[in-house]
Amino acid sequence: MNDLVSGIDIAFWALAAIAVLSGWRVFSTDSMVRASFLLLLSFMAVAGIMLLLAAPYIGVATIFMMAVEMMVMAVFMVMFMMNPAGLNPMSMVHQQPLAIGAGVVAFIGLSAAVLTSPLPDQPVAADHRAIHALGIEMLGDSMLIFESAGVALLSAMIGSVILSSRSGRFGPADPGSRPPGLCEGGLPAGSVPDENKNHGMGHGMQHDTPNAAPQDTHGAHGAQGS
Amino acid sequence: MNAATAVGATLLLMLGGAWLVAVFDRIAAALVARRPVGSLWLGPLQSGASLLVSRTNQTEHPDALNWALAPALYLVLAFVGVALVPFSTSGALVDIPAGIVLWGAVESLTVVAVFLHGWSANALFPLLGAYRYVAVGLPIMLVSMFVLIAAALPAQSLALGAIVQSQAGLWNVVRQPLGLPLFLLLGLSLTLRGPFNYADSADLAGGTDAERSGPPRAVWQWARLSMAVSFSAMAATVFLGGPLGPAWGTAELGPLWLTLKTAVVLALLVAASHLLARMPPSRMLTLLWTVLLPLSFVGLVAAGIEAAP
Amino acid sequence: MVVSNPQATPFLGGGSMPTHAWQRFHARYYPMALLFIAFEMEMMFMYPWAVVFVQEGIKALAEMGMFLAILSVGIVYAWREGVFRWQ
Amino acid sequence: MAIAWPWLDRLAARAPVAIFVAVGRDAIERVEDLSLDARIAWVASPRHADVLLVAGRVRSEDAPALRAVHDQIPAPRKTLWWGSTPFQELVLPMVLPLADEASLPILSLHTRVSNSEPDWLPDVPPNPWRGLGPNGQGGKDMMGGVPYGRPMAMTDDDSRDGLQLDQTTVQIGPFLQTWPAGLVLELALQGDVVQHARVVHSPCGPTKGLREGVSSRLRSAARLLRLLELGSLAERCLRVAAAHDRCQPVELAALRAAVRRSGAFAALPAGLGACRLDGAPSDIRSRLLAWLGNDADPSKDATTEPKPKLSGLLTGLEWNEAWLVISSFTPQQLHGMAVPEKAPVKGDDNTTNSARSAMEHAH
Repeated sequence: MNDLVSGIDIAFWALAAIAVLSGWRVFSTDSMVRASFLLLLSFMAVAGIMLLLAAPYIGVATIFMMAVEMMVMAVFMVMFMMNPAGLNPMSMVHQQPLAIGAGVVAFIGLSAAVLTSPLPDQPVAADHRAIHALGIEMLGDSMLIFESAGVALLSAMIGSVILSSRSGRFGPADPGSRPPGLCEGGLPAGSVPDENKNHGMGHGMQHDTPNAAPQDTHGAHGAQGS
Repeated sequence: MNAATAVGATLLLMLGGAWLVAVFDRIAAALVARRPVGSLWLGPLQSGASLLVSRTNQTEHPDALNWALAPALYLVLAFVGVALVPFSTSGALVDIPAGIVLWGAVESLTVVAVFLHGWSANALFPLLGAYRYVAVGLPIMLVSMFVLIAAALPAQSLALGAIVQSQAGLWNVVRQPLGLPLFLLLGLSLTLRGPFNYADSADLAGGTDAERSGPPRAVWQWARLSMAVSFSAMAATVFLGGPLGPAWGTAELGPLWLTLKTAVVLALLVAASHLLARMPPSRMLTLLWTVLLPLSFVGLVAAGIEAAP
Repeated sequence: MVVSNPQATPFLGGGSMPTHAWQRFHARYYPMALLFIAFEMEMMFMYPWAVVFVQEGIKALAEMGMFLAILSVGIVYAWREGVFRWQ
Repeated sequence: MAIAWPWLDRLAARAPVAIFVAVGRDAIERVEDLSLDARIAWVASPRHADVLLVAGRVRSEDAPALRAVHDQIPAPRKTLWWGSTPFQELVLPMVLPLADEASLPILSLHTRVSNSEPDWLPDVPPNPWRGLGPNGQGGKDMMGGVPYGRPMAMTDDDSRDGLQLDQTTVQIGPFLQTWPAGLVLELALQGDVVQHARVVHSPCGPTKGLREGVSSRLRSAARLLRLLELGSLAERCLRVAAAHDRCQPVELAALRAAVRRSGAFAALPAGLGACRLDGAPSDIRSRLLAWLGNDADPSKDATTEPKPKLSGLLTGLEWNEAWLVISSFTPQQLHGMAVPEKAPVKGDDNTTNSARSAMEHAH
């Protein structure tokens, strides 16, 4: 290990460069899908660095987790963002003073953590069983943390179901619901399901359907809130 | 083992394996349709060649980078998967202590590759295929994770080499009878086949593949076949004892045993994809979450009780 | 590589659509996707646990039971709310 | 981009010829029999094809669609007119009567060294558009304009979960595999759920003078099975049907058992496409079962009961379910069900409206 530059060093710098570059590209692309998967690329480079640090489980698990999470994030970003594919040019950065401030603070904090914490100077023993040690830890001192994480995730599951599903045991969830206003106390952002159940006011189009073909009411309009 | 030889051997294996899957496909199709097989040995090569010589298509304003990269990503994932498999009792091309977790990462990145393949075309049929695949491809991964964790219990390790060693007495296919059938479903999903072909299906005129032609389509189809090889080698390793052979064989025969077992899993995979009907995605979601996932819980508990000291 | 405009038009069986296919796509499985993320997080704890299962014996078995019970509660609840189908 | 090595060309020349078929009037049985030829591969997308086969007479209203699918075949492409009339402007088109066998002409077309056919449509973008700004990118604002020639979809109501996300209006058909020949549907889609359906052109209708028999019912079953990803089993159905046409004895019970073993009935949701048909309630499962049955002729053509409307059956269904429902009717049954419906009045349709206003912005 006395070489000036070892293969590990090259790999580290290459991965670090990929992580930073793709992280920067996340905010300079127009497409939500590209942004999601560029972030994934950034995480994967970080995971590669963890593998170099002899943390195989954390490294591989990062790739695994981030792949599915960025996949789900892409689905949701495309669902709810205007111009999701970046067909028109737009900016991905908002609230710039606040964001710059937060970025600088985070950078200083993390740098301080790196500089002040005692870093190990001995290489990990070749026969060290990191995953085994992690398992023992989870069944030992960290058992409580582990189990409370389980309960916390259960409440996350229930919360996400409550918030996202329209159907339920007690019928549709939207009668009486009202989308939030565009400004404080202002008009709702979308349409109120109870009023004007015939057609959407999606983007301020006026509708009249004098001549619409008679539809078999298999639920096209009938399923709207009563 | 010399790294260059190993890479070359893997490449040859993937080419040969993909050809074998295509041959199996032809046999299965002929058997099910009750007709003569026709050009069996050269047929896959001819079809592949006709894809290679046809011209590449371009859709209206695609996401050009991802449109070009998605087939390559799928292919690379198939190669990573097969590189994890220990071909002899001495080890694999990529021998890391978290082997089955890395395989899980291959599974999840496959969902990303198929999604990008469908998304990037900017066309309706590929787009519908991509979204539908994500719906089914994600939960089926949970099933496979439970199945693989069950296999890791007796091995006391996440490394595939250790999982092979733990089967010296009894193969996991017997010890954990729910494992292989559930894992095969994942294989159908990873390779976009038969009952789990939600991405490249007939009701979307080929789905994510509908707008493809020429060499990129050849790469995509090769990747599908290669992924079948990769998955089957993984299934043979985790459930059929991998390179372990009968008592009278020597350790040098390991790669041969693994190849034979991989071919058996491949045959099962191909048979399932020609014999079983695919249900609408909504129905499949219900089945996955309410039947198959609880079934994998049961498998894990049974494996835990069996492995407990 | 440039292809002509009519050749680049997306295939719809001879039909057409006036807009781009890219859109705010109404994925019909969004509650399931959220549930899946929570599930996936919990699974990540199970891998190291599997390694020490045999060594720790009954304690590990009990912990797994608890874990699977928590996951099952999540599934049963979501199933009762009708999440596992196209919304 | 394509690879050009002589030995690769020779290998490729021995592969089955990939044909995309535009099925016109009274030709579907001929095409299905042709597809059983091992030297020919009937592909689902023109992108995968070398040859366009125009089988049977194509109505004048389907001519633009025919031009479109022709141009979607990658070069080098060729066309065979099989029982159909070529367009006026074509020079030396290859024409064949529907009564002749088409396989050899297709093979000869494929091997003949020739230049590719030119496009049949003018090479213009869907909307005139010029890039904006210094980089020549996109349209106006976030959602406006016609970036790269097309507007973006706009939000509308949803019938299932009430989330107002983008709705796209799309015309599907008439030239798709396992699709009733000639049927053109206009679907308003949110995600993959049909919000409204409208029949633009009705299907070509059943072959005149042909009564619904064992053979035609098996062919309908084959189309449905193909949608269930049971392509090989569908081929077996077609083979049995072709054998029946040649007056050979056929064994239906074994076929029925094979379909049952595949789980096709379990895969189809019960009650999907439920309607009253020929005086009896039926759904997709019962219709498939009847097609594989031995009954002489279950359909009584004397019923005066009005037929259900196809567009009504499709509304609210997911894409795959909708296509399964369309394929669960024989051409005879579909005949009265899918009659052209009037387009909604201009201005009612969100998408076209926004597209038009976007066009105005662009100029």
